[in-house]
Amino acid sequence: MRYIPHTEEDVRQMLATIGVDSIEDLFEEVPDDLRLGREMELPEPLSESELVRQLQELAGQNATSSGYLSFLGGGAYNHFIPAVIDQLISRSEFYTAYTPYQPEISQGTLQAVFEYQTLICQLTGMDVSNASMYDGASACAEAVLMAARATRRKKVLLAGSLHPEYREAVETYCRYLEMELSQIPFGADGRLDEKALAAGLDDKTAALVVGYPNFFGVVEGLTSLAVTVHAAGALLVTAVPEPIALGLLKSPGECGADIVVGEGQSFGMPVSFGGPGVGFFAARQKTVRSMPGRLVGRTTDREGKDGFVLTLATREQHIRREKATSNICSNQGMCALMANMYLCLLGKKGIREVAEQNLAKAEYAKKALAALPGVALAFSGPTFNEFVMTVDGDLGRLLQELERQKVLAGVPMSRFRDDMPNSLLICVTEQHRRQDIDRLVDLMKGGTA
Amino acid sequence: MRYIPHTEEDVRQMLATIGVDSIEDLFEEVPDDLRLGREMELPEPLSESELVRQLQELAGQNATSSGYLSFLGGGAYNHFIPAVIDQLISRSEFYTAYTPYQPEISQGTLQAVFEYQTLICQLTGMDVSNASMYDGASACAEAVLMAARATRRKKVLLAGSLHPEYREAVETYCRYLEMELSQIPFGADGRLDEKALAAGLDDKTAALVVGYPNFFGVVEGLTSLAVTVHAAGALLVTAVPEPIALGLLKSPGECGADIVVGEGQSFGMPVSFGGPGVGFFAARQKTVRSMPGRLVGRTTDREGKDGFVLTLATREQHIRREKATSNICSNQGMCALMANMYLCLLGKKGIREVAEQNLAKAEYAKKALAALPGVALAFSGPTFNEFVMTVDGDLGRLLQELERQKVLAGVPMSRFRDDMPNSLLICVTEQHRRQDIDRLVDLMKGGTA
Amino acid sequence: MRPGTSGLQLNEKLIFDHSDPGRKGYSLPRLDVPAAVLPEGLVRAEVEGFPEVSEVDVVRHFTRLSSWNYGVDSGFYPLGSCTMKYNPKVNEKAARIDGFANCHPYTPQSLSQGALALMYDLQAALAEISGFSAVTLQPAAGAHGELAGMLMIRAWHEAKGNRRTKVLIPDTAHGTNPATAALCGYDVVPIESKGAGVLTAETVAEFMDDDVAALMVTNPNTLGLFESDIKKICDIVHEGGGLVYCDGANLNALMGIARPGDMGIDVMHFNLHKTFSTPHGGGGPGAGPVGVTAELEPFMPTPVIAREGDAYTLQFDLPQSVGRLRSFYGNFGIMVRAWAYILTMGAAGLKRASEMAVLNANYIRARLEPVYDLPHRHRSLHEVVFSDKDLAGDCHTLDVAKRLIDYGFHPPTIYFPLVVKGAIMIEPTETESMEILDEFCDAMLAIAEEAKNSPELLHEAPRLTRIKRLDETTAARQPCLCWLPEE
Amino acid sequence: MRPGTSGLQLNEKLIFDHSDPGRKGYSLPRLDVPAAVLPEGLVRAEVEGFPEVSEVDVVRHFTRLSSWNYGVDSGFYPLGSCTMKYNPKVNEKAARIDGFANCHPYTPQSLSQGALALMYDLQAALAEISGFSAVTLQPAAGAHGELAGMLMIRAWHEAKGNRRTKVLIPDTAHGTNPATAALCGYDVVPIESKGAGVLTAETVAEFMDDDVAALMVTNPNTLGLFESDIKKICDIVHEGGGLVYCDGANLNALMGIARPGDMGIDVMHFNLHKTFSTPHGGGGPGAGPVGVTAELEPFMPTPVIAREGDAYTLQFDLPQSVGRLRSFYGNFGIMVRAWAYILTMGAAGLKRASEMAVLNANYIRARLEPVYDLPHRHRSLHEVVFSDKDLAGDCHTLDVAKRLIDYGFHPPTIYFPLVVKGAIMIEPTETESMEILDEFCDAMLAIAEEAKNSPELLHEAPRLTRIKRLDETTAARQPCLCWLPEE
Ligand SMILES: Cc1ncc(COP(=O)(O)O)c(C=O)c1O
Ligand SMILES: Cc1ncc(COP(=O)(O)O)c(C=O)c1O
Repeated sequence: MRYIPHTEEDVRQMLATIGVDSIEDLFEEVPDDLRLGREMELPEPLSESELVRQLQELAGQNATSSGYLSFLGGGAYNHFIPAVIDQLISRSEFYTAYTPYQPEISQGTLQAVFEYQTLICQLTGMDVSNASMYDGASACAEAVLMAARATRRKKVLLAGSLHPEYREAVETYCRYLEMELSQIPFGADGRLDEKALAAGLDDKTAALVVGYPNFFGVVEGLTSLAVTVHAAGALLVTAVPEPIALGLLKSPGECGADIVVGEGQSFGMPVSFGGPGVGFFAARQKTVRSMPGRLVGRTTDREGKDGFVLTLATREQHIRREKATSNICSNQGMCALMANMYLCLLGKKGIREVAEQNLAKAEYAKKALAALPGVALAFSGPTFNEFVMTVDGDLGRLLQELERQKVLAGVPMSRFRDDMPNSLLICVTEQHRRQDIDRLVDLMKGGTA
Repeated sequence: MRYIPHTEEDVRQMLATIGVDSIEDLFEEVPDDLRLGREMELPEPLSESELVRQLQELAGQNATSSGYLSFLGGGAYNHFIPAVIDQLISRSEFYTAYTPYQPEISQGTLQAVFEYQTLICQLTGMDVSNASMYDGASACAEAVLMAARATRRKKVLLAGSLHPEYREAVETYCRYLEMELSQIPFGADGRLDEKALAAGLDDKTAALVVGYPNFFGVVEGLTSLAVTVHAAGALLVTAVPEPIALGLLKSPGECGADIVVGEGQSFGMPVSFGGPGVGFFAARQKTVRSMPGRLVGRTTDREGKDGFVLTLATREQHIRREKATSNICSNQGMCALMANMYLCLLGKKGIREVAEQNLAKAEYAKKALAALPGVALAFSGPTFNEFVMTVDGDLGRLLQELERQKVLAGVPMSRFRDDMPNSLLICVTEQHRRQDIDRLVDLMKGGTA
Repeated sequence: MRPGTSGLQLNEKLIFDHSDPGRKGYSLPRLDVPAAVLPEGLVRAEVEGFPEVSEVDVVRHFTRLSSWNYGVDSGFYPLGSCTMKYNPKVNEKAARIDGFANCHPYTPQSLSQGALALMYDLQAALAEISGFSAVTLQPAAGAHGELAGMLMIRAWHEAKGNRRTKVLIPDTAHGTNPATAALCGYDVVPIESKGAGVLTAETVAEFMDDDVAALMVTNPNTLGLFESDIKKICDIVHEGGGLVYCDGANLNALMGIARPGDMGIDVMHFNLHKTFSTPHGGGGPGAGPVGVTAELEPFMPTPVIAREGDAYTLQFDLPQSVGRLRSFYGNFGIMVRAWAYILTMGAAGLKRASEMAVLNANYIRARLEPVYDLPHRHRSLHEVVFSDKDLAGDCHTLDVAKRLIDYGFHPPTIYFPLVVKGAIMIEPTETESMEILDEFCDAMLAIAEEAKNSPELLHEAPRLTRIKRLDETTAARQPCLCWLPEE
Repeated sequence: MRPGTSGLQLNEKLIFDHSDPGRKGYSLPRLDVPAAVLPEGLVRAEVEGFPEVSEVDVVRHFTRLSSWNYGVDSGFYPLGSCTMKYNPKVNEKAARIDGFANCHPYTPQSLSQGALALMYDLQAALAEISGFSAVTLQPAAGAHGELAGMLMIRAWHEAKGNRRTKVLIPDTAHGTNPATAALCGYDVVPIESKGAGVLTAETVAEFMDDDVAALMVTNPNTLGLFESDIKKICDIVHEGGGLVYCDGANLNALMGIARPGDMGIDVMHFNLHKTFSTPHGGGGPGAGPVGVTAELEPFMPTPVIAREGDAYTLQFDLPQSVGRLRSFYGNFGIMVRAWAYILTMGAAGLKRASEMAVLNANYIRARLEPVYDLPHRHRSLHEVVFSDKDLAGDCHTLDVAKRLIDYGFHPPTIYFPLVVKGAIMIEPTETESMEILDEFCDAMLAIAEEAKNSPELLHEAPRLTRIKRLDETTAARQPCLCWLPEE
């Protein structure tokens, strides 16, 4: 077994040193009646070449953006990933290390996290960012809990246009914490209904959670929401499932958000059937001590040299146990590192340009599709790189027809809501060439005509 | 341009420091009439995503062992490559460094080469190995030149069964050096005709060059050849295009070879349309000072710590210039590193086992194919993982039919020799499963029936 | 020869300090559609502070940063409780196969059967390894798995109309256990371990009452000791109307030997980044699947991956489900790696892994016991916990840890579990050879000697690293968590 | 802050010293056919001395070894004549695409059109960049290209019945030039450069006679100077019945500016691992394509890649060919990388690369000229050569090189070209920023100061590396080139 170095001779010597006769003896504390007493029933072990072949066959059953023209989005996005990233994250000093508990031999991880925290702050317009959360949805749930802690209130309003999986995660996290969750409807423009919001807010409200862009791809009027929410003494939690948008959209911080969370997968990570990505989490300086997750801070060493450490650990489970701000321990460090690399490569100009390309391509597609007979834009609000189209006729049939043409036209909203049976969430990014979009338009024309 | 860091402001400052007004001024020594005066006509530059797409499309036009069942060999072999190798050679400290001229910051490369040299010596049964040559064929040519230097003789006998491309390389290298090359025929067993050898040898003969296994996959009787050759005061040069065989075959050193060269691609390198692989080159201790190529030796540093350096450089072009033992400068260092890793992973047991599997699979195929009507084994001598089959009827048509079935049945010998129009060199390795071989046999049966 | 020595290393500033306006590290295709604009008021200025660097700047930056780190591939990393085993390279390759890496989570199920099949098979394998009836793969890490598991326990109680408020947790437990219980709205009742290091059935019986919803136990526990009374303990809890949660972080001691599901445990999380060899990634991502008994199946997070005939499906309709804990289906890329590991090892290989992990820990114990204080004397399983009680020269666990760095080893986990003062928690894992264990033990013994004869070597350690001990107090008092342009 | 500092590094023995009988680092499928045996007498014993190690042993071994190296990704690597530019990562990815990496060289041409097309297009691009009529991609490196080129020159002479025996080579030339000429059976006639650093037409005219087959020139030459008389020089050689070979190692100075083919040169090799950004691989592999004028085309190595209609073909039938220099078609994997580079840069990008490479060299020159002796005062192109003449404290070029290591830089090429005593040959390439050049120049100036004030810092350098200066004399006197089990 190439992963286990023990020779029989080693085993003999080691047992002798320990002073037992057999491996069996080492397990003496495991009572006989708890022993398995048979071999586990698992597939026969494979050699490396057999393994690779088998996995390649399995993987071959999955449609990907290499074989299909895909317009799937809805929380996982197909953006270009520079080759540099995989090269650099493959450096084993990064990926085979763990949480940087020993700072003297973890400065690489630590400095990288510090930079990541900084980039997230710059992008979101916030003061502090943690080192990462599991994903956008769980980060959103943690944000709700933090808002409740910070305001000592228990009621939370969720925008009806919030990504449904984010909403569900919030519900799960809050299930037994005596929180009161309610949804605020959206209008015909796909934006939050501000009247309903005003009605929903009261002095028990801890926060409003709103997507930016929201699940329909629509860009909310964040600034005015912030004003309304703050007037009630509540916090504005902004959830950003597609942070490429922040290259172009006014930052949530600038708009007045109190906590900004989101999913960082767009920043250099493959979609990977939904994970791993990285949840980002940023807040205001004054609330830093109630933030969940790890934080890296800059300090100096004994010789006065700059260095980095994990800090403010008294918020965390390993110190605070049941009083911790969260139970999170392992996070998504490697993915945060990828986001760091991606954002460094793109930089100030690149993040802008890629956002502009996403917008331009999506607008091109939106216009062309909306012009088709039997196809209509579901919402009138401004969108970034996703939009919802409503199609006359049998959407399921149409999608299947397109699949046969190796096109994945979008995510059917029926997956998430019963009230939108004929709607499709279409995502267009910098990866789509004009001819790709034209192809979708042509096929949709054929299919709906 | 992401590979060029200069901003316009940098350029301005640098020009000022230099004391010139423009970039143009820096080229003042290039006479006007030599200036190109137009833009070069090259494809428009591509962004990284466009580049990847374009290259993937191009690569998609090539048949590979992933999409085809391939029995191609003949000097480039499809063996399994452990994933470890690509991970490790992707460490940029290895692949972005150059020749280890500065040993204090090149100990990684140097120690690795020392280990490679040792592994090659152990495998070939020789005393010294150099740090690598371009490939098996050019190493073979260098071996001929070295033999001529060592013996001060000018006549060289080449086995008729030597890989034709090795023979051609020898001819090219010798073209203007007043060497006399002649071929020794092979017998019905595919082995060197020892009578013809005896007749060809004289006191002007520097060396006999023989493949091991030879181009027909046949294993020569090296020991007896060595006796005959040495009796004439000549050297035995052994060329090993498929060194996996050395896991099982008596080492050339043990058989009496004086110089052993070969192609190391089988040791962890992809076939890569024929390159890069690595030429290995090993010889006897007494001739070390007339070897071509770089050598790494062990020594100690000022503090007595063990370390490694390039050594015996007085053989080389950068010191000896026209009197050097070779003109080689850059070699195939990274490929030698891959071979090193591969051989370490396989180790004593693995190199044996993989060789035995190659033999067993090839024998299985050989027997099954030879039993087909209209198919016959071309040579009766023992073979390793390749053999030549002669097929009744139109071989070209048969091969085309098999290609349509996504099978590449072998290398037609007609590519190399006019006298074997219906023969096919078939290579079977540990990568072929029994069912793969059975498939070939079935298709050949269908095709020749 | 000890591995640690000093050599050339390269300094590297923050990426922001490399920035030069106009420098570029990216490329984009030329825009082939008309540019578009958003309504005024929605658009930001350029991102203030974002770096402008070239590709080579980025490559050198992170290459240098990496050289300041120590990973499993650098050397021995006996970080207790974390199972820092070797991360096979073929698993990395597997996760990067196009069909896995680039398959969108909302791809129609008919076009993602390979991914679903892998998950289904992994679920089944984990169930077989652990003895549970069903497994969910959704949680992103161990603590996330704890949350899933404890929510299921609570949902089970709620479904029965139970209003229990307490969860029993031994004081040896990892901090995530109480934190998770709190997140489920429970009050935590710590059980003191009182010297023995293991729970006895009697102690549990004492604590058990009508208000106890569950016991959270770790087996083997964080002292590396098997809870031999586990079966009886589970019976007591069950009889008292509670359920038993097992923190499965230490499953690497038990594969093929004994199964938590067979011990009476109701719920357990796995750490794929520990037991199943997926890399720790400098902090993550991992994956924390959860196994449950048949009784708890109705409460699993949605969606559930199921098989219908030849097809694999995602099932969303589970009325009693605790709901989803995150988006999509979990850290799929980590699952691919774990599945590759299981396929490589097979049943016998996994058992051998546990055996050798236990052998290694006991070997270290045997070699260090004469010199380091061993507070608990039961047979160790996969890890061993010493204290710093017997150290001379006013040297403490932290000093030993730092001195180990100079010797070229990653330190063990220190000061955990909390029940051992100055704990030194050593988990070698099975991928280390006797040769390496000897190097490490020699270092530990030499350090104990140094503590006697030259304690300053410990107090001043590490001396070979580029950065020496850091001022953590100032870091926490005046936190600097973000680079600012003014700096 | 200078980059060089000291930090933790890990020792590592030879892989052979890790060996333990029975340990395994490989896996093979179970044999599914009957075992076979070879005739007795053909079979060896197991390979004596081969290591037996686990996968993790191998991974750590090479990971640690790598940490003792310095590459372009580590920092500035101004190794003159070697064009150590940044190696783009996407090129590495490109070469690993299945259709390139796993295409067998004997795949039927109809099934390898993608590979052939790439080679054809690369040939055409190199021809356009250099101004030659045709290009062969077969040579594996620069020296191999020289061999191909000089053989073609000789074949051309032979075809004409010329029996010329001499090749003129300036003393600034790289060692491969005379070595290659000798390999083609020529006598080498060195041309002394006599101070000026460039060849004059007059000098060449002096040397030219009926017995001269060719002049081998490097342009820009190894001093980084453009041979401004090149056109006249070529005319003189041509008129004298000879041909001109150009060593194209320094093409990085000229892309888009001037083309060797337009200067009258007949043959030139390219170094894809220099000008076209492919990695140097710790010594190789590179690739050394050769461009020739139409007159020399008949002599190209076989096979030639050609286009027939829409199809690309390998042509073997070239009766006057010098033959093949190696197996197959060259280092194809390197060609893929170079082609990726050319496609990325485009015409303007390549020109910009040359311009910035020249700007960088001149900037270094301007900054160091006040302190370091500059023997040749013509305008530099892509590199600049200083001498150690003005160094104080009995310090020499070697000392400066070693001291640069302590500062965190890879040293320049030293003691080459031979015409400059104590040459310090600095080639920055275009991928370095002004910021890095300044760091380097500051270091060089500081070192010159140190030579005055604390020369021991230079003599004892490097002090920060794990291994200090090595005993090269003993290494050569009593060569130990191979590990032996007895050791
Ligand atoms: C005993 C124990 N339980 C739980 C956890 C939490 O697991 P994770 O970090 O995967 O969330 C850990 C992690 O270190 C642990 O050691
Ligand atoms: C000027 C010059 N010519 C020729 C060569 C030989 O090239 P290669 O090493 O690719 O064989 C070199 C390599 O360093 C060189 O610098």
